[in-house]
Amino acid sequence: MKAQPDLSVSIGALKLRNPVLAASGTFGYGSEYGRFVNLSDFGGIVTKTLTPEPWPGNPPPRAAETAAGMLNSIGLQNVGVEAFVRDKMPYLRKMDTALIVNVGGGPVEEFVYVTERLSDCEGIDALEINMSCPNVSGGLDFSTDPRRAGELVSALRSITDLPVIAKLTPNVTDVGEIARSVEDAGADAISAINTLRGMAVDIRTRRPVLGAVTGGLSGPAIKPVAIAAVYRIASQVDVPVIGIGGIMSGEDAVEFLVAGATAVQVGTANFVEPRSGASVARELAGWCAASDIHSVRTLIGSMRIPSQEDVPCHPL
Amino acid sequence: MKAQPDLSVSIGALKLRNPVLAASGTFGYGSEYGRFVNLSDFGGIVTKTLTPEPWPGNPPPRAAETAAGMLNSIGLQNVGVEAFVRDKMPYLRKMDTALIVNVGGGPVEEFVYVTERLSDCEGIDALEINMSCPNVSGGLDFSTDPRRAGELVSALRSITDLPVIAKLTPNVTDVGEIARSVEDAGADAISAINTLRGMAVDIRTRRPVLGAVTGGLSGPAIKPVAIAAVYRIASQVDVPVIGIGGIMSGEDAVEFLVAGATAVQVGTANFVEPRSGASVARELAGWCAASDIHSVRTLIGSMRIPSQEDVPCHPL
Amino acid sequence: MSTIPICQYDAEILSNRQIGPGLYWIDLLAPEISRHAQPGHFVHLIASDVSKDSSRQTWLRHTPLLRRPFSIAERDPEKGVFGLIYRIVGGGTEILATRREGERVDVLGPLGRTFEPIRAGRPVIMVAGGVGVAPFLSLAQETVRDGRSDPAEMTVLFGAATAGLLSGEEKFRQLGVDVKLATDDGTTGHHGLVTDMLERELARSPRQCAYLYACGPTPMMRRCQAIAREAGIDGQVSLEGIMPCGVGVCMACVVPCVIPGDRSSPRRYERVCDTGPVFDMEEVVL
Amino acid sequence: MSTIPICQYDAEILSNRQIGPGLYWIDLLAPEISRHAQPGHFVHLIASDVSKDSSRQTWLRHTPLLRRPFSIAERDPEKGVFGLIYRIVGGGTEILATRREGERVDVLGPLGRTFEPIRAGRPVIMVAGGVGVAPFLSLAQETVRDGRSDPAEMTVLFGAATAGLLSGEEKFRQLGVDVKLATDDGTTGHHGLVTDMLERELARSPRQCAYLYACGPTPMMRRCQAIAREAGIDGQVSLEGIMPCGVGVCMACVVPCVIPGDRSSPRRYERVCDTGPVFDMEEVVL
Ligand SMILES: Cc1cc2nc3c(=O)[nH]c(=O)nc-3n(C[C@H](O)[C@H](O)[C@H](O)COP(=O)(O)OP(=O)(O)OC[C@H]3O[C@@H](n4cnc5c(N)ncnc54)[C@H](O)[C@@H]3O)c2cc1C
Ligand SMILES: Cc1cc2nc3c(=O)[nH]c(=O)nc-3n(C[C@H](O)[C@H](O)[C@H](O)COP(=O)(O)OP(=O)(O)OC[C@H]3O[C@@H](n4cnc5c(N)ncnc54)[C@H](O)[C@@H]3O)c2cc1C
Ligand SMILES: Cc1cc2nc3c(=O)[nH]c(=O)nc-3n(C[C@H](O)[C@H](O)[C@H](O)COP(=O)(O)O)c2cc1C
Ligand SMILES: Cc1cc2nc3c(=O)[nH]c(=O)nc-3n(C[C@H](O)[C@H](O)[C@H](O)COP(=O)(O)O)c2cc1C
Ligand code: FES
Ligand code: FES
Repeated sequence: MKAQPDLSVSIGALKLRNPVLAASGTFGYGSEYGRFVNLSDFGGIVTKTLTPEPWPGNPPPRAAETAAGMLNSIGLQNVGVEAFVRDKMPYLRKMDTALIVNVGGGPVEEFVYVTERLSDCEGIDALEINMSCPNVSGGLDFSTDPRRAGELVSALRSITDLPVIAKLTPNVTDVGEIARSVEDAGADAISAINTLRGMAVDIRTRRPVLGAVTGGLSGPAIKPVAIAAVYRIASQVDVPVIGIGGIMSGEDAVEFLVAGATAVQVGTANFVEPRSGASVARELAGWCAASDIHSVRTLIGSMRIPSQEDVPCHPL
Repeated sequence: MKAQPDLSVSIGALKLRNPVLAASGTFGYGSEYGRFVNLSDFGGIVTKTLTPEPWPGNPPPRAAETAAGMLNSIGLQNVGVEAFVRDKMPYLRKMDTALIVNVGGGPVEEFVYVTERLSDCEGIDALEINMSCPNVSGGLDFSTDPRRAGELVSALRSITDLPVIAKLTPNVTDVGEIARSVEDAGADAISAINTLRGMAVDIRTRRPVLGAVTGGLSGPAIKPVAIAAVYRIASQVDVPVIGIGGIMSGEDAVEFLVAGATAVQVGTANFVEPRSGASVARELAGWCAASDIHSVRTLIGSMRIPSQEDVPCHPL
Repeated sequence: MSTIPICQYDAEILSNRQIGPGLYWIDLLAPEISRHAQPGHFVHLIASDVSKDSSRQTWLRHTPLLRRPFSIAERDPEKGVFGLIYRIVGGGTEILATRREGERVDVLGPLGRTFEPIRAGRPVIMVAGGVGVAPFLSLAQETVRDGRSDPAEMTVLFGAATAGLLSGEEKFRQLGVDVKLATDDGTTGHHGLVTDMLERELARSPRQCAYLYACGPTPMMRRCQAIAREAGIDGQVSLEGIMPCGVGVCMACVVPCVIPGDRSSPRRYERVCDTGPVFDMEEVVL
Repeated sequence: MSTIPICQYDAEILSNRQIGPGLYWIDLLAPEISRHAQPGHFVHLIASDVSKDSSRQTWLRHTPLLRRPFSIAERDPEKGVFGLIYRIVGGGTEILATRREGERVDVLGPLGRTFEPIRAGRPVIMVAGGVGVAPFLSLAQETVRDGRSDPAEMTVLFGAATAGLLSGEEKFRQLGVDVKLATDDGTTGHHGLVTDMLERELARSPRQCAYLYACGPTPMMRRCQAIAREAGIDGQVSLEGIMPCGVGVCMACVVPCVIPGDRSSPRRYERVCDTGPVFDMEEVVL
């Protein structure tokens, strides 16, 4: 029998049992799926974006199914950082897996407020900064403008000892530029991607399907876009990249690792298969074993580009 | 029996029998599908992007299937404008449908060269400018920088009497900004979207699946992104918008029209169903008839956003 | 959040048959779900065949992508079986209708908040529109089975577009529950809206209804709210909502709610899958 | 571009059966395609059920999205039938294998450039790897049917991973064509590569081969090129390529080509679907 492959990876100071995390907004505050899913199957869990105050979110409908994907316009409905610390942390603290808390807000001060409140709080392993939620006005600005993205990360970097992970949007001309800027500002890692800007129209009523008109596209449909973004970011920065977008299987996870990711997050797939974390990690282990790979770390960024043939192709 | 709905639309001076066009690069030079598809079922046909000289394109593999979509990295392999005029135009001229010729190139001078050569050529109804091919180096620049996009369109607008349609990429922070700029520069219409930047990795060989590493994503997977882009562009400009991205059915076409498109192009669907032009137009007519719509023109931009309830939702 | 355990089952299809135009009944073997389910619970299932011994890519097995929610219409805890009634409206339900006996369906449940039980001496009316009848089949069956109330104290008002869509009706009669039918096209029963029937019913014998349940299209439920308010009757509605997760994590399925009785109180968005699908009639803004 | 008309058929499945491990044979009723097909032609088909009388959204019927190319392995122009041999490698072929007799498959064809015909007095060897045998079943069948050449002047060298994958072999024997087998695992025939067998064959009786055909995995065909070049024999290879359109419009399926005999001539990209799939052996750079 082959030895179990070593699945552990590090995101800076943060050690993960395996590289499969649950993505923010798709796993609530852990306890919901915790009722019937073994959370320790995950390398870690990223909780729903928190704002300083409870936030009502967008008008419904907030979701629509699309070809191999879904649109959502939740608009960051969340309990607010106080209720989170009071009501959700006791459960999350007992959970046997890494806890990454996702931080959001409108102006920089709100991010700062949430970050400060969480930095005091025992049991949190890292913060992920949602600079890219397309569903709140202004939310996009931070990760579409390299300067502002850098400013936000600097502001947070200086007030917490926790690892700071910047989560980027794909809805930009060059995600590599934003990545360089947040790395320079001190981000310990980069998560990519958040959802793609998308929309659907109900042709019967001639109304937008989503109450908020536009929303974010996720699921298998966006995987090729996510892989391209991860590859681009990994080519531009030295900090670890966490790949997100359309992952449903262990092979999908391998694809992200080979393209340059150090870990991955599973989002929409949780809705389809609440045990996706477990199955992706298990399939990843199985694939490594079958491919004689002793540590997933050897996969990271291992893509080889074949040299183009010496004789280029001439015009017809 | 109900009267046949009126499917005709105008893109500026260009009158179309119906709003369903074949998208550039997915319908060759007309003659290939013309062997067994009735071209007059289409409102018009957009031919493969032409460059001044024959162009060899990218190394294979050039395509890969993805969830509800495909990646391609053709890299504009084409016969060049001379051979096009000599060998392809005689066939195209006899075709009973509108002919839109797609123009490409590297530097502005190449676009100018192709445009001048085509402006002399009888039988062409409009030019579509591919400012957005993600598969040739530099190709993206024209439609990611509003200033350069405007310059290119101005240069071409001044040397031809044909309607000039600017085809935009979705791989930008704000496609609305580019749209405004090409409208100001004199574009008669705007086509959107070209493919999304994407990539896939063969995990067995750890090589990129495409010879060119990255490629463009098309098909039903990208429809929500395309609808959002069309809606955004239509809100920013007055010229007609031609919607493209993932259209497979008459209902998809209606969705684009309601979101603000005056016409649509069918791309990847041609590969799946070579008679997509006919079937989309037929289904569009059927849908209009069933919905008591006498002219498709009444659909254009007819989306209504319901007013948000007076009492906004308060925090929990 | 209910304390009933959520199970995920690879449930065997015991039967899957057409019972009306575009209308189907499916029986699934899932002992734990069937043991715990209460009237009002729903399940979240994968319509397509997702068996793992397949060389199809994971995403390809999962087309369409999301689970589909259906109310439990009947259960037999002894046999470990529960039944659903479903109408073909799109791709998911059409694929479900092609699934055969012996195949397996991935099903998650029981989910959601359940109905206020029916109690003896408190007569109720259940207003059902179309497949909205499903949870009332459960409610009537369980109530009679437990002997909690006399079948004579339950009235079902069941409306649909046409007679063929009133399937399920006979099950109430078997339980001794009175059913009054309404169809939009007049093919059977009252020719018109089921809510008109409700108004007539309340006008005729107001004492016959101490509590009102409603499940069906939104306009129907909105009308039921108004009628109940006017008549001063309490009640519950069972709502639908687009449900990516079905278990309260994604926040997609929300409905605006107010403090019951205070319609001008600040609204908050509540999850249909978790706080609902059953809500107090006066709590939700439809 | 061939002048044979391209047809699109909603072809009835006459039979679809397993003939080896993960290996299937399907017979399709499509009179016009079967009438016009020549050895080397392929068809482009939709694996999933796309019947229009369905409420599934168009994109959902088309999952996976693209057509799948398969070489015609046999045809009966009288009955209007042609047969394909296919191996399950992913989602498309797996779905095809679930399709049943009487159902319909949307098929486009015949497509591509065909083989140089076999002529009497010019003995040939066909080197087949795995399902690469398909076009040679056609080639041998048509040649014998037309009486263009003596079966004794044809030799098939047929290699696969294991004996079970050599299905089709018996059809050559029925035609009187000599087949020599090779398996990677030695379960039958020569234990090793089919190209080693080719070398041995040419060394033993060089006059027995005036023309060489090859179809199979790229390394096999590359080796055949080298062997033919060394032996000074002309020939053809039938290639694969990722084929979105299959009819020459998308430019995806290209292979680099040189002027035959001049390997240092400038390369150009030729479409496998349209200029090929059959190429002169010395024309393509593999
Ligand atoms: C709590 C609950 C209980 C339900 N019980 C029943 C039942 O007992 N019988 C029955 O026939 N139907 C029931 N429905 C509705 C049923 O879920 C939808 O008809 C079904 O999901 C449609 O799927 P589709 O793929 O056929 O349609 P499509 O229109 O192709 O579905 C597209 C997407 O929209 C969602 N969707 C479409 N219609 C509805 C709807 N009415 N409610 C919620 N989501 C929808 C689908 O789940 C899917 O994500 C219930 C819905 C909810 C929320
Ligand atoms: C001209 C031609 C003739 C062929 N004849 C046969 C035959 O007679 N019998 C047979 O079993 N196979 C044949 N093939 C290969 C066959 O087309 C693929 O095995 C099949 O498309 C795989 O589809 P899938 O969905 O099962 O696999 P997946 O791997 O899921 O397919 C994903 C995508 O890659 C493409 N693809 C995967 N493998 C190949 C391949 N080897 N060649 C081309 N495209 C591929 C698919 O078409 C699809 O677009 C032929 C290919 C070509 C080009
Ligand atoms: C319903 C839903 C809610 C989400 N909410 C958040 C959120 O609150 N914060 C955040 O950073 N990302 C959020 N996301 C984005 C996901 O974390 C993830 O980046 C995206 O969905 C792509 O991954 P996937 O394709 O695996 O779903 C949400 C996604 C979905 C589908
Ligand atoms: C194989 C392929 C080749 C393409 N070539 C071109 C091209 O030469 N010029 C161009 O402007 N767009 C080209 N496109 C983009 C399409 O015209 C269209 O914008 C895009 O595919 C989105 O539409 P779809 O989802 O309907 O395919 C190509 C697309 C594909 C799939
Ligand atoms: S469906 Fe996800 S919260 Fe209700
Ligand atoms: S498959 Fe499109 S050109 Fe060959």
